[in-house]
Amino acid sequence: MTAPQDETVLDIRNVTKTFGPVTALKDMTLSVKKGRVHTLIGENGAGKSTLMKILAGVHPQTSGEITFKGEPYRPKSPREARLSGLTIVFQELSLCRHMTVAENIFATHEPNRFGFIDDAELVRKAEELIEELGLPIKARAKVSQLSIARRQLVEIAKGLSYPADLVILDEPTSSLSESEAEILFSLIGRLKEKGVTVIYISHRMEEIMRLSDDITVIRDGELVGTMTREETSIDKLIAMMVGREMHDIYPPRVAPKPGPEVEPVLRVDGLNGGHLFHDVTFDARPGEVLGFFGLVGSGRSDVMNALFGVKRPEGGEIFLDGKKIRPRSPDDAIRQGIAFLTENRKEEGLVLAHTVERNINMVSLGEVSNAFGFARRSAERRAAEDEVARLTIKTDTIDTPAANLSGGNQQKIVLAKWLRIKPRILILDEPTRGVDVGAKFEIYRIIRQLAADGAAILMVSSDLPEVLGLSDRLVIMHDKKVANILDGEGLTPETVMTYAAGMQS
Amino acid sequence: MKSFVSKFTSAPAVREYGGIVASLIVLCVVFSVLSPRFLVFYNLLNIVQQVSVVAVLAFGMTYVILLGEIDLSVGSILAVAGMVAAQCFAIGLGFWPTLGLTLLSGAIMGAFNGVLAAYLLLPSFIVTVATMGIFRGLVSLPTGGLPAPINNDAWLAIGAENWLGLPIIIWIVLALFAFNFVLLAKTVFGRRAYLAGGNKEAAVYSGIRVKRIKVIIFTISGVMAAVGGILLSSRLGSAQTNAGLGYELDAIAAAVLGGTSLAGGVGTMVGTLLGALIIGIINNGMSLLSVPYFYQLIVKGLVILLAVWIDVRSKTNRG
Amino acid sequence: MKSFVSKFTSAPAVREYGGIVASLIVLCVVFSVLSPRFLVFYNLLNIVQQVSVVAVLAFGMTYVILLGEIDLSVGSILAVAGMVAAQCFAIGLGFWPTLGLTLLSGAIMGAFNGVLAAYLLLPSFIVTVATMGIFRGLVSLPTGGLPAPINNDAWLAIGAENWLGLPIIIWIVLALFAFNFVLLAKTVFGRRAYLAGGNKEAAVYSGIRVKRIKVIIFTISGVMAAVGGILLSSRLGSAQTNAGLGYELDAIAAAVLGGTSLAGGVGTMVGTLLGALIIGIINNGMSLLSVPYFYQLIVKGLVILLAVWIDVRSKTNRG
Amino acid sequence: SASAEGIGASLLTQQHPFYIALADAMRAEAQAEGVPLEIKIANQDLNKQFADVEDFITKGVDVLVISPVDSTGVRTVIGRAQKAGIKVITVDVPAKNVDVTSYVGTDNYAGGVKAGELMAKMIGDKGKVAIIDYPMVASVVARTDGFKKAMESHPDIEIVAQQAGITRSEALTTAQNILQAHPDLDGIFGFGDDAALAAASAVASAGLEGQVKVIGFDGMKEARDAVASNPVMVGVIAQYPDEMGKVAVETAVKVMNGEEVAAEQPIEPGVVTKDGETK
Ligand SMILES: Nc1ncnc2c1ncn2[C@@H]1O[C@H](COP(=O)(O)OP(=O)(O)OP(=O)(O)O)[C@@H](O)[C@H]1O
Ligand SMILES: Nc1ncnc2c1ncn2[C@@H]1O[C@H](COP(=O)(O)OP(=O)(O)OP(=O)(O)O)[C@@H](O)[C@H]1O
Ligand SMILES: [Mg+2]
Ligand SMILES: [Mg+2]
Repeated sequence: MTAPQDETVLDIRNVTKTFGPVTALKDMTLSVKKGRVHTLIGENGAGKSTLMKILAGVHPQTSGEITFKGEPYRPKSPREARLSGLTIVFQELSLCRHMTVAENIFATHEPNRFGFIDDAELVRKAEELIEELGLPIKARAKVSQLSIARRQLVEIAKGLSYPADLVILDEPTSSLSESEAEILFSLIGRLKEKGVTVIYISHRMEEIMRLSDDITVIRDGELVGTMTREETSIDKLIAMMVGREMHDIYPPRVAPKPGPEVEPVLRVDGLNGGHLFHDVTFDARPGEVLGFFGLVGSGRSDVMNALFGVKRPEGGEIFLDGKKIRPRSPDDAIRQGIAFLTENRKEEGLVLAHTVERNINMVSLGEVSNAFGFARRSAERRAAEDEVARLTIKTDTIDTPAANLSGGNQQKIVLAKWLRIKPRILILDEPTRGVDVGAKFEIYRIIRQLAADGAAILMVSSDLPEVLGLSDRLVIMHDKKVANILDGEGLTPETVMTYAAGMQS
Repeated sequence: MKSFVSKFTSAPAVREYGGIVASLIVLCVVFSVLSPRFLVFYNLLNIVQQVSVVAVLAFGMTYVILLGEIDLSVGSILAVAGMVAAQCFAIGLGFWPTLGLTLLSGAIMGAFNGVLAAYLLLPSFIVTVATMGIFRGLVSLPTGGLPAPINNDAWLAIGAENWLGLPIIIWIVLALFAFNFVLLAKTVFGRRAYLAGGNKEAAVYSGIRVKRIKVIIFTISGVMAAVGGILLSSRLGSAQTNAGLGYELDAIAAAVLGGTSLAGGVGTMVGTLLGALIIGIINNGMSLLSVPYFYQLIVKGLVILLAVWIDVRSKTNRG
Repeated sequence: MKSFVSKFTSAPAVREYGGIVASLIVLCVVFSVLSPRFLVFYNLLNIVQQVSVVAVLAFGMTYVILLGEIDLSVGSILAVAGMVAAQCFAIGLGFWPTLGLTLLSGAIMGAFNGVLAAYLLLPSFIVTVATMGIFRGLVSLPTGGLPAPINNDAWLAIGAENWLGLPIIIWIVLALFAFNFVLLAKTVFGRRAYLAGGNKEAAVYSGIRVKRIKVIIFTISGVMAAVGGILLSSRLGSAQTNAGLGYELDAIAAAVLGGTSLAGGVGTMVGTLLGALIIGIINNGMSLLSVPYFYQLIVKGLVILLAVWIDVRSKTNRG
Repeated sequence: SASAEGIGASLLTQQHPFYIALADAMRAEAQAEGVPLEIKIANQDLNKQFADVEDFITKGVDVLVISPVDSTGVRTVIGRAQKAGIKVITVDVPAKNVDVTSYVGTDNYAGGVKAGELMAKMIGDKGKVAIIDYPMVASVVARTDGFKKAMESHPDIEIVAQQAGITRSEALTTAQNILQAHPDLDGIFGFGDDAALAAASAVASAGLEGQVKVIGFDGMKEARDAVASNPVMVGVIAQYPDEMGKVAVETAVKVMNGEEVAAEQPIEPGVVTKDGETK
């Protein structure tokens, strides 16, 4: 059924990659066997994506040899890599927003005759592929209208639309909830059956243990070791990754959970967002972590956007400390003490071309300037350095452009910028997207600490273990409505999933 | 009735061009009321002919803007192309060789822009501001700044004669419109241009050869500018060294009025044609009404503002 | 020695401006060798004075481009401001009221652009192409297109007299440079402008009032253009209706040569000043060398290409 | 002065045949006289003209020949040149509010009057005429003023349109639109050769050859040829840039040699019709 177990399809020998003074990969050696799922894990900035980009022809390696299907391999462009039979789903989404799903999927191999595109055929093929993959997206939808999760699905469809011998998936599930991830897992299973090799990158330990045949751990650009799944365990992997033992990744509570007697700081009553969400009612108490769970497209992000004044709700009321508020803009919401880490860090979170320091101080410029509006250089730098240390952001210096950081470290910058303003209500939409286990623990600890200091935390996440591990109470959304609000203690994944899937009301 | 209207206004074409078509109609109505001579067949032909050069430049500009770039040198390329034609005739070449060399000169100048922008990574604004000057200097070299007369009858016929009842110029504009429309909307090349303009990085990562596309697109823009030079020189019967001065702004304005986004990734040939027509109609209408020159400048500006405003509003209202 | 050089070339200032400073030095050396009159104190003052108007416009343009926008109307605003001054003097106002009204006129025109771009969501290219025409029409209304003389002695002194051994114009340019440098590089407002230009959406989500910033920035650009109008009208002793025609391109070119990115988010006042100096030096040097007019156009274009190429290369080589 | 840098000339434009002919004549005369001459082009931008003159001052020329972009505006820089010991001669366009050594130029107002009289004669003293003008240039304004002044003495002629048409292609569009708006037009006066030639082609393509007469101004070769061969083009007011350039340089040489020169040296425009040229 599968190919012989020991046939090596990809052989990476002593590959080193430097970006100016930064060494992203050091003497990396790795061999991938045909027809197997080979997972790479490592902390944020370990060099996983860099290695994949070398394979995909985005960057050339500084030194070292690669052999692919028995031939020396050094692609000069992504095009060449694709033509050699390698396809990649990039970690950072790379779709054209103005174009439709179908056009994006077939960006480089549109059905055509003498160069003329057959649009009907294009849509048909895209629908066929979407259908085959079982994805909840419409072929004719414009990408700009899709949520991040759906865009990730499009990205996957695009990557899998080429016939390839080697498929690279760089954190494909980072913003997917379990049910969508399930679709991907079965796809990977089918690829394996066809003898296709998969390189898989993820920070989610459970899925890694489920999917992988072989696992390679990378730390600081260097190989730590490769083993088969059978030889290892989550705890062992984490220890290899972060260099120390970690037992519980959900840190203990610092303060007791606020009971129902505590006056809510935020009350949302019958909020209505047109076709985006209806009749959303919940409240949040100071000191509480209020989780939001739902399937992709259940309306969670749109509710948060409304609270933050991005899109004005069509009906319903929002109360802050019992006083009615109508946030007109993010600026307005921020002044009321609301902070919002969005799910789309690249478009809504970061100024990629600007330095780490500028990004961290983006919201809190008032704090690092004097009364006359002049920026205080030393205060700016100190603030940035503090955050880099606190969140263990891996960066060369604080003057490095955010674009040069790894995905997980970029996510930490966005979190850092909101932590600077000490919000009363902190909305987190997929806060640990692409963040490694060690850093997740750190972020969870900070969330707990903020709550203990009296903030209310609204945490939207598609990572069910995370939601269950952290929430004091849990709002479950289904089909643009609140399906139920449950106490966080003692919840099972099964209960939550039944509500989220709308099977119980 | 109501359902018909709502069906009509929700059709994709209306959604896309509703605003600009509305502006166009408003303009036509206003000018027809103010001047009985506006809505006369002969005058409508006039408008199309008068706007033909800008329209052709704007076709080329549409690709360039779509790619998130800009080409300020088209006015100068146009002038050089006219001068190339005049010099070809002066040394005794016939119609077809002259036509070929003229178009080739446009292609070379456009490709020069494209190579500098794509392979030397220079910003296209600076490249084309520089070549705008360089080409404008070149055009004056053969005659020392004097206009060069063109006496080839076939050439002059382009700008003066009719074919099947319509001026040849109009046929040329229509043919180029059809060509560019198909190239942009229906071919693989066009699709790649949209992708490269919408998200350059994504296009590169997907294996699209963005640099090549950039060179091709600047070359197309150069060729279109050369066609503009052919039309203008045949209309005027001579190659002027200051031909096409400032036309780049009209061409860009036509494309942007027609909905092409300077950020790249968005735009259509239909929109550009409509944008060019708006500019032509404003100029012609005010001229028919004998609006004094300075007031023409003011009114033209205000009408352009109004037209984009209607367009932007009609787009944002629908979400 | 070697370590000194490598230390020097890795300093942030060199990394940022090395390319353009290199171009500047090359140009100066070439012109000094070719013309003994180039590196003369009086001539250097000449260069700064000649480039002063473009430099001042370019200061304003830097903010605009930084925001990812463009302002094509600065040349026309400059002309209107000059005419406002001439008319103020004509009705008998004194120096200070005239100065105030002139600057105010620039601020109003700039704010008009800004409001249309920010609140009506019209693309700034189209807005300022339109207002370029509108303002150019307005400037001609008081005199019917003819220039208006200015006879106020204090006003004329700005363009003609010295202070502490340097022409007043140069002091003004230096003062404006210092002001804009500080505003952009050292204040919260400047930080916000960079952020808004670097990623508008992220800026909005971070509570930055991008629309307000846009209006302020277009207003600054308008005021800078008005200052340009003051300098020019005082230098020329009259308000010309075609004053500043085409200066917008020089101003944009100066900013872009100085490293400001038309995509927004990147740029500095120091770079813009250097860019303006390059343009001034090219013009002055060729004029001293008696290069014939058409060749000047060509050489200027080539030199600009060379200068950006050196700059781009020096930037990509380091990473 | 003794530095013998010769003559510096700052001309309005290089985009116009008149100025090209003027520049050529100046060069030829300078060569004949054996004096250095350098010509700079202001491109109709007073600021550029200022910069050019400043560069001449830096170089230390003996005589400045200038065709001002703006008659009044140019006075300060002329003053600056004179303060530096440079003698100034204006050519084609006079300078106001400042005394120069000499002015050599066409009387544009008189030319405009001549054009008006010629138009009246050609269309039989009655009918509708239009003007294509360039309202930002003082010398052109003088021409159209002269033309309109002449029309005052012909009450049966009505000026139905006056519109700008600066380049040849703009003038073509303007002429087409004027003809569209006034199909019963009898004559068009173009402020320059380009405007007139463009008007003539517009008349031809509108099929109004028998009806509309066109008169131009400048009288460069292309326009003279058109007067000879094209029935629509009935006349052109001729300027004599070659003579103007020659006189200007001659005057400059005299000034350098310390000779006296006349303060005004007007060059009377001529009238070219199908019957020949009258001065
Ligand atoms: N273009 C670049 N310029 C400079 N440094 C870079 C560049 N790209 C990556 N790096 C650096 O290389 C290192 C490895 O980054 P990489 O993206 O490979 O990490 P990763 O393992 O994929 O992390 P994550 O889990 O966060 O995605 C990081 O320190 C990063 O800052
Ligand atoms: N069926 C759909 N088709 C197209 N776009 C949709 C659909 N449902 C939602 N969207 C768009 O996707 C964006 C985010 O959706 P929403 O907030 O509903 O998702 P969510 O519950 O946050 O889930 P996730 O963020 O995990 O995708 C919104 O802008 C919304 O308009
Ligand atoms: Mg990565
Ligand atoms: Mg979401």
